[in-house]
Amino acid sequence: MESVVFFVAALLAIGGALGVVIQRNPFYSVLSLVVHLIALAVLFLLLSAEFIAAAQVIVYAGAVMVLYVFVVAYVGGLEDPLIEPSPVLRVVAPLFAVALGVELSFAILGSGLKGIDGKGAHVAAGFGSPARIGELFLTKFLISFEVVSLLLLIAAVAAVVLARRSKSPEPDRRLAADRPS
Amino acid sequence: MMDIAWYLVLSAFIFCIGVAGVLTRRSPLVILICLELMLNAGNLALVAFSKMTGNGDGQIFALIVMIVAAAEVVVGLGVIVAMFRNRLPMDVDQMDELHG
Amino acid sequence: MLSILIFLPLAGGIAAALWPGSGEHGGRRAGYVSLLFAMTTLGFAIGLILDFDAGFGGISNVTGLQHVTDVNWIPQLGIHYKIGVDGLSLFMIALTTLLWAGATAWSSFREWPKARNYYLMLALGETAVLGAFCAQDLALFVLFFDLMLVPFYFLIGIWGGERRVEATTKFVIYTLVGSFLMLAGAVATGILSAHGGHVSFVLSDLRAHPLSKGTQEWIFLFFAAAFLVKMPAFPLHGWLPDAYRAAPTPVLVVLSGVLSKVGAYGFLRIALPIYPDAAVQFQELLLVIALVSILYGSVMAFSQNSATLVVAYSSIAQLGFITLGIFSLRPEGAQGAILQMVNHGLVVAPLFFIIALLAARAGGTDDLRRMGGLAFRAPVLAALFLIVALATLAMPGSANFAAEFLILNGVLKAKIVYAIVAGAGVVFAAVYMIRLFQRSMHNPLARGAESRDMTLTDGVVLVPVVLVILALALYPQFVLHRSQNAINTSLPREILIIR
Amino acid sequence: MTATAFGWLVLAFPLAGSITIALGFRQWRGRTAGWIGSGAIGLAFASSIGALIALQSRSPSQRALTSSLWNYIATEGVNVKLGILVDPLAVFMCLVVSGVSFLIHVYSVAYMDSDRGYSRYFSYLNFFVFSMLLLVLAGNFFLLIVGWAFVGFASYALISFWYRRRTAVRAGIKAFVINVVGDVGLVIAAILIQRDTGALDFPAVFARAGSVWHHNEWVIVAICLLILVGAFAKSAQIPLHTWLPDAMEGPTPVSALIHAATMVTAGVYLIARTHPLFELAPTAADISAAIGALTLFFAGTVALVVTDLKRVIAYSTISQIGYMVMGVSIAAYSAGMFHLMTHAFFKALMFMAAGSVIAAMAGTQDMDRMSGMRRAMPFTSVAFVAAALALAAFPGTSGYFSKDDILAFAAERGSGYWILYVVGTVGALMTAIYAFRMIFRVFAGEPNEEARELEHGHLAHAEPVNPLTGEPEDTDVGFPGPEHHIAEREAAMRAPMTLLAVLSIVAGVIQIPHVTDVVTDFLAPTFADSRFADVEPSVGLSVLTLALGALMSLSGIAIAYLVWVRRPGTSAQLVARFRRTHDFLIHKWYFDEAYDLLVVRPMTRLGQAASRTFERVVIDGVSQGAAMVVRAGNSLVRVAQSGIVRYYALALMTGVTALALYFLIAAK
Repeated sequence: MESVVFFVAALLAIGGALGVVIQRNPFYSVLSLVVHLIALAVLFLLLSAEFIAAAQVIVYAGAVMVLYVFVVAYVGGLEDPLIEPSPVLRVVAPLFAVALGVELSFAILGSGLKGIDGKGAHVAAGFGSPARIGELFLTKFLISFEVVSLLLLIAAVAAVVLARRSKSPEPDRRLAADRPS
Repeated sequence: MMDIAWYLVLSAFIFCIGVAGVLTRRSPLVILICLELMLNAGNLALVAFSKMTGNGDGQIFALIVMIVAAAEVVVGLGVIVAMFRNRLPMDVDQMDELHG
Repeated sequence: MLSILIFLPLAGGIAAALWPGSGEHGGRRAGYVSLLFAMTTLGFAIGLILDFDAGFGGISNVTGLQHVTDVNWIPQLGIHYKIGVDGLSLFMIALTTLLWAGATAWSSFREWPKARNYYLMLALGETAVLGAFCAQDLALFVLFFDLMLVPFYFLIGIWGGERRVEATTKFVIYTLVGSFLMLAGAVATGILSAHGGHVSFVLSDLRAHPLSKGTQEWIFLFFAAAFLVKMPAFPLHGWLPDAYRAAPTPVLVVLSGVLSKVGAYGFLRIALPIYPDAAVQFQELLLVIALVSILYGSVMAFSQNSATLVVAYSSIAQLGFITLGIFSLRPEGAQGAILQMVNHGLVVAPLFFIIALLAARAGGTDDLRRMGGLAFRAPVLAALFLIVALATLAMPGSANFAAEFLILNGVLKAKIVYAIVAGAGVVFAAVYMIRLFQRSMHNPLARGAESRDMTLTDGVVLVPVVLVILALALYPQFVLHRSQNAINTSLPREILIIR
Repeated sequence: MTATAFGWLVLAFPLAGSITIALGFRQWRGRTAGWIGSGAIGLAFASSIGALIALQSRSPSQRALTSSLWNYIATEGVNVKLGILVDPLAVFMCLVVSGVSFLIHVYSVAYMDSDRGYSRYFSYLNFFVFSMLLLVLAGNFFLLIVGWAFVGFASYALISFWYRRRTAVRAGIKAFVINVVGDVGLVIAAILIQRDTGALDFPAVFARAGSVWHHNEWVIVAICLLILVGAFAKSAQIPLHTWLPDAMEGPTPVSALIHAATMVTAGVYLIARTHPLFELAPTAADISAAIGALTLFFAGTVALVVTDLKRVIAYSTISQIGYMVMGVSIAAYSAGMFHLMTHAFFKALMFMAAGSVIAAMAGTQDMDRMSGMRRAMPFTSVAFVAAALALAAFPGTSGYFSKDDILAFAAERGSGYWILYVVGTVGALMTAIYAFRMIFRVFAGEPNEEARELEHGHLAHAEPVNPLTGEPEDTDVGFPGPEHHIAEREAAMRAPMTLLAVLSIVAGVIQIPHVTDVVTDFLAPTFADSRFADVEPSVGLSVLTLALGALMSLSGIAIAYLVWVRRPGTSAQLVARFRRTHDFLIHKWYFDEAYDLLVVRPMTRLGQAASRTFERVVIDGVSQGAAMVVRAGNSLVRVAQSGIVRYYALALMTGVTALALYFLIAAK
């Protein structure tokens, strides 16, 4: 049963990802991403990370994607020619992507890590629950937690500043007081 | 139940798709979305490892990545809106101020 | 206690940067805030001097360190946050705070673009320098030493004059190379002196476990390179002319008045105590470098037309004297060097201020050919300039002379030939300083130049420094008495007995 | 009060005067500053007399007193106190210095009256007196050097007092630099002394000298030669004399005080003060005596041809100091000091009189333009004649006894010292000739235009032009001032001149050989330790020397009379006949040219060459080399810097992929 769920979710995830890249219309790209994200949330559930799955759906597929949709709507459906004008990129980029994928797969499968061939450690019932995550955040990772909240604050301010209708920048005056030339 | 390795390979694939997207698309918006893909691939790997080791550190890490991604999206979209406001072309290739 | 001293300026800088108010007005206010903190720091330093226990003839407590703070900062690496003052650093701290107060005051009476950042950088510089002077841990010293580069990079690069970018680039390249060498040397010292045991960078620990002679030698050369660049000494002075010309006056004052001393101080604090064998080994080399610096700096100072460069090259010569005193490896030479460090800082600061004033009177150029006859309506300025110029050329009766007397004393006892050649440097100093004074103050009034006296605000900056010069001229023993104990403990006894 | 307390007072008054005048320079109106300065020096003179009385009340062996204020430098191996030494030699110098200074101050009060830098002048002048007194009262080598350098600075400041004259500025820098050369010599000597004896105080050094150094050992000879460098620089002896003639750029009272009466004799004082060292190093003493003789001859010859009035007197000063240096070097200490004193009197007087003449000529110093001032300036001419008589050692005047005292001593030393005797005698003849050459050319003959005007009560008033460069003078800063002051019209100038004229004539009576010998007896305690303390010229030698001196003096005056009064064309004929010699003399033996060629120009060239080549090629090369590497790398990178972000991303991916590949392969 689990493996069925996994394969369906995995296929959806890859499909969604491919959709993001291939769709010419950004709007469709965004929609593909939503599919992809929900598929990933399912995979998270399989990995007993309930809270992350929930966060993935709510934060990502919910809030962030809405943001994307709004921006796409605001900026307009700018169709992007799929035909890459730069021949180098057109040929080399997918090549590298594939090469990297192959390499990574080799690396993963050929690595000496014992754990990856198993189903993972047997975890207690509460593993990945909001309570557990919250406890970790407020004890072991308190500093990271604080730093990240600061980052969010800064990002929020930055977004406001960026999106504000900007005045003309002040001219850069450089005078060296009474320095002789 | 699937082996952890499957998750990891899946994560690698998604990551590569994201890379390909970043490299081939020219719309800043889509590039941003592709970056999301790559970050999510990383998240998947992190959660998989968390499951493998059996402690919650990987999940915390994944959460933080999500927050960072959110921050990045906010700023990135802000930049895009600003570009649009200033009537700049929605094409990263034409934004070459870094040209030395 | 000392930590407050070190970080007070930075606090002031941050306060100045965040102080409310906008535009020119805000910049002014930031300046006054910064000045207030700089003055407080100066007050702290004066308190430090008054509080200092000089001891008697080297029989006070063993290390001579006072106001020690020792926190095991990064235990994994053996790095301590250990700071303290002794006779070596006491007057360096005083000099730093005094000149920084002067430079801040000078700045706060003038308009600066991006004033908040300017004061922040200036204050950061003071913190870094004070940290370097107080540090009693090699890693901490290196940290502060390198931290100095940051504010000065911006200070010259942003608020500099013409050709500031080139100047900054040169400055950074030279100093960075030195810093990297020093970093490598410091790490090697810490690790090698542990002999496989627990690593510690605390200076007293490093002294207790000396390195083998061969190791000392290359590490010593690394450190010497860093210090000589900072001073700068003869072959490593390439950054000096450009940086001095580009730096804004207050920055120039602290750059030449204080930063150059960090190098010399480093020799006394780090190089001699920790690498005594190497110091003896390379004594001759350093003496030659010092001597060539003296002669070369003098000859160059003599032939420059830019007043700034005259003083810049004279600094090379003066720092040469200091090096000479240090590497006489005799207590009187080293004491002379300490006194001369203080003196040089004290004279070079007003000199650069005065040159700025002169340039303002000569139509904005520091070209000596376009100055002349400026003394006429500026008797006070001329008198101050004269006092400072005479002190610079080590007029007997000034503390500078007392210092040179001690330095020559030490050198003559160590290597007689060097002392006699250095005597020529004294004559050259008279030539270029009197030339500087006469070309600007005397002679017929130059075209386009205007003779007017300095303002009250200039006086507020200049007069206290000149008063300190005069006070030290009357009683140099004030410094010598307090530094004697430190010299005796800092200079390894074994070096002194070899001679 | 003790003698040392008076010693400190001697120092305190001029210093206080200088500071008071300097700080209140905006307040002083009219001649206030001048009177403050004069008063300060007068008090210093009174204190000197106090010191003299206090000292004479002690027994002769107890007449060297020390006193110190605080530790100046005290550290490992060095101990310098701020201390003075009051002994007969110091008091003698104090009396001469403060006394003559006082008179010249009073003279200056009137002479400098219309100068714009009046307060500055008196501040400097008081500072000079302070420095000079510090020099003579110093109790150790360090303080001596301090005073030594201070007087050098004061001299510099006063030479370039009219600082907008290029010539004055140049003369000032020259004087200063040569004096610093001397300072450095002295400093190194002091350090060597400190190294060997471990002391710098005079009494301690002299007490240990005999046990530390062997007789005529090279170290002590070197020390003495270094001391001589200092002494010669200050006393304008060959080869460091070139600054003194140029120093005449300063105001005339300055020339009188610093460059005739006091400072330039400091070298003589120094040799006398350090006589225990020189007696340990006879070689150095002999060199010194020989140079003194050479200098007196050289300066005498030049004084015969120079036409600038003040420069003639300047060369005369060099020549007379040559006598003194010779004297103290051959151990004729009291004779040398006595000559120092009488010279101070008559040379100061001569400069004062010359100043009056120059004022009457509206600043012109050239003797070619002077003539027949006798009737226009009766007082000045009398004073000048009195000074010239003493200078020419006219029998009975002060200079007669003092100079012949030195020569007699040289004769008494015998053997090689006879050469000095001969040179000194020839020098005496030349002295008489040039002294009266001035008299005859300036005061005798037909009155010139200025003199005639002055006879009618009009003081000449000319547009001031620098005679050396032809530049118009900047009268803003004083020179030569809108008005001039001559002795005939100023009581403040006449009074000191009268006093000095009397002293010039009669002061010799205190030291008539074998009759009075006051100076010798007074100074005896200081020189009691000398090996030559008992050497005294025999009566026969003294009489012989006095007779020969009188002959030389009278014949010199006669020759001058013949050449410049009886047959006025003679000098021109002589010049034409001996053109070569004249050129040589008028160029002052080409000393200045030699220095310029050997020292100044190479230095300048070296500096310029260094900044052109070395600085640019090597130093900048290093950094520019670094910059070039960076720039080359930069241009390479520029190609890659397309600015297209996706290419960067591609490059990044390439790197990552390659790295991953490498790890895969490396992991086999």
